[in-house]
Amino acid sequence: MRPLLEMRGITKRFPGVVALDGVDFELLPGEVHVLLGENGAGKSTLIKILSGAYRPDGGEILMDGRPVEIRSAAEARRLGISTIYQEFNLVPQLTVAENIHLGRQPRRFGVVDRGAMERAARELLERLGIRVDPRARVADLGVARRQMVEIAKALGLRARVLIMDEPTAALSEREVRQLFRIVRRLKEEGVGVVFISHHLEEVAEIGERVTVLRDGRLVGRVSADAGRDELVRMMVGRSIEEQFPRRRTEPGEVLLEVRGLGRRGVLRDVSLRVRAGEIVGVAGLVGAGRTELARAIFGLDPADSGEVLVEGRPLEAPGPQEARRRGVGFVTEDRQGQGIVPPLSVAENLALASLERYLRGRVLVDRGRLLRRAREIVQSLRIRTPSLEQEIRYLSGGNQQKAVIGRWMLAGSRVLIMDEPTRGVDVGAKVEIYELMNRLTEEGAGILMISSEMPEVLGMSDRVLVMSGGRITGELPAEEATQERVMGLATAGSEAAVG
Amino acid sequence: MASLARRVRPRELLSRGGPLGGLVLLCAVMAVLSPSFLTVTNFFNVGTQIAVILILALGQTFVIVSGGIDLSVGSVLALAGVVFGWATAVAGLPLAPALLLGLGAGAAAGLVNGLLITLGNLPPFIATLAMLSAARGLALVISGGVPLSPIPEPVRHLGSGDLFGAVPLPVVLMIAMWLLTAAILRYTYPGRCMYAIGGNEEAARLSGIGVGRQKLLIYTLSGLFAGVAGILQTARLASAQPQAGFTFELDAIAAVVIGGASLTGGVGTASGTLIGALILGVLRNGLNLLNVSAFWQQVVIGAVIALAVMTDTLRRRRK
Amino acid sequence: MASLARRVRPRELLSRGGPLGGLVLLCAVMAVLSPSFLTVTNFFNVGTQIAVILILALGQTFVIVSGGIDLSVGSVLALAGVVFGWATAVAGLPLAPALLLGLGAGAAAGLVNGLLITLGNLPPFIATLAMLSAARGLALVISGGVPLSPIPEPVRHLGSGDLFGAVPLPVVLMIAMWLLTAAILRYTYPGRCMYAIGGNEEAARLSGIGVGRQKLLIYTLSGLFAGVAGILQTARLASAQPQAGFTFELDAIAAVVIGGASLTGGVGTASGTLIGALILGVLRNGLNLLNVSAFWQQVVIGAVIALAVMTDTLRRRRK
Amino acid sequence: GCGRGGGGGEEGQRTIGLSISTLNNPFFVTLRDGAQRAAKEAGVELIVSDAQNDAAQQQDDIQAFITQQVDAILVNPVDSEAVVPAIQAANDAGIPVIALDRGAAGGEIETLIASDNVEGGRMAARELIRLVGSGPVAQLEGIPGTSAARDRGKGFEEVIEGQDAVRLVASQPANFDRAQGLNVTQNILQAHPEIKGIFAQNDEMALGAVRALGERAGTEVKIVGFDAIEDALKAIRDGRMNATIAQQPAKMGSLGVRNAIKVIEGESVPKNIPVEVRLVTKENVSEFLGQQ
Ligand SMILES: Nc1ncnc2c1ncn2[C@@H]1O[C@H](COP(=O)(O)OP(=O)(O)OP(=O)(O)O)[C@@H](O)[C@H]1O
Ligand SMILES: Nc1ncnc2c1ncn2[C@@H]1O[C@H](COP(=O)(O)OP(=O)(O)OP(=O)(O)O)[C@@H](O)[C@H]1O
Ligand SMILES: [Mg+2]
Ligand SMILES: [Mg+2]
Repeated sequence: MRPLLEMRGITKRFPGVVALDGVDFELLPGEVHVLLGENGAGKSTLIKILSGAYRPDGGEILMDGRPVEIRSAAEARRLGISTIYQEFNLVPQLTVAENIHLGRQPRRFGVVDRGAMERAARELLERLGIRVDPRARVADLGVARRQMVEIAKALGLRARVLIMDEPTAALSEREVRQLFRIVRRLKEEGVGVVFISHHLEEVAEIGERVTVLRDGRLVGRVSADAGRDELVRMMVGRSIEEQFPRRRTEPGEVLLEVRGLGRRGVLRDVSLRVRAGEIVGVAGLVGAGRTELARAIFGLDPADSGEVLVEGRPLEAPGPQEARRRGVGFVTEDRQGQGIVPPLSVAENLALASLERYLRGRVLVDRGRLLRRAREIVQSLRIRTPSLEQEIRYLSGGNQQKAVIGRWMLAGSRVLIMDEPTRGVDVGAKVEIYELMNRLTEEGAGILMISSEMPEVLGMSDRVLVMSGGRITGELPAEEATQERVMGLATAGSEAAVG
Repeated sequence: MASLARRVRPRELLSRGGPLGGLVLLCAVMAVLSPSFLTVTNFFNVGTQIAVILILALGQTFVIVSGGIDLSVGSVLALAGVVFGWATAVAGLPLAPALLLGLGAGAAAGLVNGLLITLGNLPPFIATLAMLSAARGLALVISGGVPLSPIPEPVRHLGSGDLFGAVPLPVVLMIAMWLLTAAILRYTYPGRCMYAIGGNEEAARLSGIGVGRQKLLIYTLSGLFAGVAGILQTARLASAQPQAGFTFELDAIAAVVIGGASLTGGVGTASGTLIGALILGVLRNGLNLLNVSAFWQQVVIGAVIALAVMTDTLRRRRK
Repeated sequence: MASLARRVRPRELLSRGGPLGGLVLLCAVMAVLSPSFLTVTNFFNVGTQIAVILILALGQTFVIVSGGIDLSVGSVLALAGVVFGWATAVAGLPLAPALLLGLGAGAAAGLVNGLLITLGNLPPFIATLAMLSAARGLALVISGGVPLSPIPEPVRHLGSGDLFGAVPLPVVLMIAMWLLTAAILRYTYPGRCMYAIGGNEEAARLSGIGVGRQKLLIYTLSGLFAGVAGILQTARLASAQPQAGFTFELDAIAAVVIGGASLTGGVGTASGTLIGALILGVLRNGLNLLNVSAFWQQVVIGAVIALAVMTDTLRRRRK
Repeated sequence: GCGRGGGGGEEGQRTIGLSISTLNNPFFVTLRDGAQRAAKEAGVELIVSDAQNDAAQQQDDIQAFITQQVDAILVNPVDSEAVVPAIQAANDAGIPVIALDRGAAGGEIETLIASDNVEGGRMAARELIRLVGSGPVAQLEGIPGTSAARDRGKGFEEVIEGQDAVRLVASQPANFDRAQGLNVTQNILQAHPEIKGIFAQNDEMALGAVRALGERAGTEVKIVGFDAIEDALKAIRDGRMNATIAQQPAKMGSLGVRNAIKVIEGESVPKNIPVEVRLVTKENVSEFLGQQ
């Protein structure tokens, strides 16, 4: 079969980094070709060259055997290449329908036909089984729903080549199933799919072949059923023995206690405790209210009822400042919007929550001490960055995530609320983050971990809380938590709440 | 589509379309304080007085919605007026080509702004600041620093005539431009692109929108609107003045922002801009009616602008 | 820390710190065209001439780095000057309390801006636009619309005296304020918060930074700097004028933006602002030396601003 | 430099610097033209700079003259007091300074060539009273805080307050701008439709008032302006305005240059050279028309 698409000797340099170094890639019609690699390996860069976002410094691209130049996103579209980007490319102020049709709104006599646009969007969303109102503003949607809109936007194009850069990172089990059903249907229609994911179990399930990148170079190409261990070895250059290396510690005193927290329309009577040395997982479907819970605990959204206690004392003036001072940290799920400060350096981003801890006198920041600590964190988290002074926006997604976690370590938080802590993080780094969580709990910290990744919840939690419709519908000790029981609790009554 | 329009409009006016609450409050206070305020003639007075600023502000709305800023509108107004005045009063051209030249000068200045921003890669603030200076200079050079007249009767009529013996023509023109702006923003492809570019330029680009071309169009439109405002100003004053529109850019931007648009882009409506211009216009009109002393006027204007917009923000927050 | 500072500074100056290339080019051209340009006295002339604008622009840098804008600086300059002038010339207070009152008026105006933005929830553009009008009005009211004098000799000396018989005092003050600004931005907690808030306000808030309190501080600082500029302007003119600083806000913002700061926040340096102010100052000085006609000056200023910034953008892109 | 390049060859050519407050106003353009004409006749070089109504800019302009070592400086101050340090600097450099139109509060000035704005305001008031007879009138003020606005307003109000037939019922700022003159007049008429006359502190605003009044301008409502700019003179000729105060800016400019040459050549000049203020009405308007 002739490849639908070929890339030969692609090279791309950024200031201080060679992101891609002579990489070859090919895609057959009807194939799902998985791109694997650690954070910063160059996967997104490669596909951005395909989608017209970047111009390569060297190499060539062929479609149907003919060389093509992809100078802009519009050109990529004309060639039938459609992309789901890793970092969302939606316009928050516009509606879902308009985002889906962005740049190709249906027009009648030069006038945008909103009716037709909304009908088409509604049809598309229904066909994909996505429950989002086409007239909702994207700004009002949570991360998961945005991801689904992004998917709908790409699928609306009827492309020959579909690129998916970590489409499952923000989705929970059910949405992933739904997405895979769609991908299989596209495959049958002869669409070639480039699929990027850090979830290795998805590789064999959906993919045909796997291309592995490391440090911008091609490591090799294998069949998708090569097995997890083999793939990991190719990606990280060593084998990773244990995927979820949770080391239990004896729980100590209660660090975080939530009593009857309620917030109209989103949370109902939520109570929980996190002890020192404990990881408490929070599972649930998209829209279960987990993020809302985290925000309410951290004092970002005012609660209507209930209270939050840290080390036995209630938070007096709920809000991030008080929470931080009391040793509570919050790693948000929306890394771009609420996590990183794009124009600032890695060091500055790491220091963001601890500036007050590194003061000389009352106002001078002791940059020396701060930078030494920041360097330690960068090393211990293995954040890949050319220097501490690199602007964080140029780091790969996974490395940005590590920096955001590192921020709270630098701030010395004892209670960490982590909302999707390993979203978009590669296998190697994931294990490093898990090790980090182990280390933190061993040092007496308590972690509240919200995750849509079932294996992660089951593998890393000491206790699992399951949420549905803004309530905690059940609590399972680690030994009793199985996928079936968690899913059972997660779907209990969720229909009513999400509707 | 009709049903959609019905659904969207009142909501837009009330919540996104700007501080209607502030305007209503302001009008109520004025009506109580001055018996002359709530009359038909005064209503049209205010309309005539804001016409020029509103037309500038409507052009500015395109720019601000798309995440940019156009500081040059006041100067471009003067340039367009002077080019028109020169063409008709000095070069003796007939009306139509003179008008075309004037409007063309406005659009050309806007196009240059757009080129500086897209090809020259300048921030809009810098590009249009440069044009603010250059267009004013050109207006002075072309006019020799003096007002140009006579202005042909049809144009003078535009400044002082009325429709059905009641509605002043500047008000008619202003309403036409407002409807045009609303239609462009809401229903056309370039209009929707403005929101997309202002909301997330990268996303717009990656969605295949020709961002550069759209920006050229956006700034050209703003220049063209400034040209229309320049002709109208010339018509009202019956002479083309090189110093016309001095510091009008601030009023125009203020009208857009008071009307609820955000300088970070992606938000803003034609109705909001209208309300913003009305707040400024009613305020100045009212202060004149009340004969507030020159010094205190400025204090009051400042306080009322803050209050008018705050009313709205608070109202919206309470909801 | 020392090693870091050494590593950062030249890069900052060259690539982030603004269009140094444009400035160098501009100076080179001027030096060739006018023999009077490259002299020590002219160098200090330019310095004296930009001192007021630069001090305003430095205060503005805090605001712009934090993602805001302060339109009121020109009016606050006048207010501070007039309050000082009133205190010394009318109320007959001794120098120190009069100075404190003047600077205090500037800081208070800035604080009100901050309160309108944080508590009043107004966009910075609106809040400071309101202050632009109100502070000017207050300056007129306090002064009764007339320039206030005499200004005490020590202050007049600040405007016209020099250090070691060579360096004009306005230049000394300006350099001191520049160093202070650089230190605040680079080494202090509030300074680092400005970058964080401007870069991503939400992330800053979630990291436990008291965004509201910092904003109050930021606008108060800008007001205070405007106060210093007001005293200096009064010193230079030997009278406190209610009309002082009219439209200076545009120059101040322009200096910051020409210096490489972004109006979307998170980017900007004190050195960049200095370079921006120098470009504007050298340009005006040079045009005077060359005796370019008043009308054409504005055209040339526009063209050179665009070119100066473009030089830098192109150079950076090529790298 | 190129400004002096031409003069550099001819040894001994005089150079005079003229710092004008603003060229955004035809009045000062006329003043400059008068000065340029006189300079040409006398064969001296005249360097003009425009301070754009900015007192600080004017200091810079004068500083530039000093750097260029001109032989004399003509200054039309943006503000009387603000200009003092610059004049002192010129004094220090030994360059004689002559003030035009507006005086300086300090420093050494060879002579002040100016018309009296307060007297002009009084003259305008007397004419408006004569025209209106009795009834309410309004005033359009210039930019608050400027000396022209202050002095003209002072003279006008002084005379109006000294009698009972004509009352000043509204006085509002229109910032010396024609468009604002138009808007503010409309608004004043709204509140006081019975207005019989308007005094505008400059002709630009007066012409705005003319536009606002339409047919009623000059007939039902009398309009008195200030400055006697070309457009105002035409309006008076056509009966749409009734009077203005002529300041003879061209004369001011030429007197400035002539006296500067006298000073350079060591002749003495009087401390004050008054340029008479003249009332322009329909009767004598032809004298002024085209003269500029
Ligand atoms: N615009 C840019 N400027 C500078 N460096 C960049 C830029 N974009 C990416 N890089 C760098 O290029 C390398 C490859 O990044 P890329 O985003 O392709 O990684 P990735 O494989 O997609 O990682 P992840 O799994 O974390 O998404 C990284 O070192 C990254 O820091
Ligand atoms: N910004 C918002 N405005 C309005 N409603 C919201 C917003 N964010 C979330 N919601 C709604 O609140 C409910 C809870 O959403 P939340 O994001 O907390 O769910 P979650 O369990 O964290 O799911 P996810 O996996 O998406 O993070 C959902 O019904 C969601 O639609
Ligand atoms: Mg990636
Ligand atoms: Mg969530």
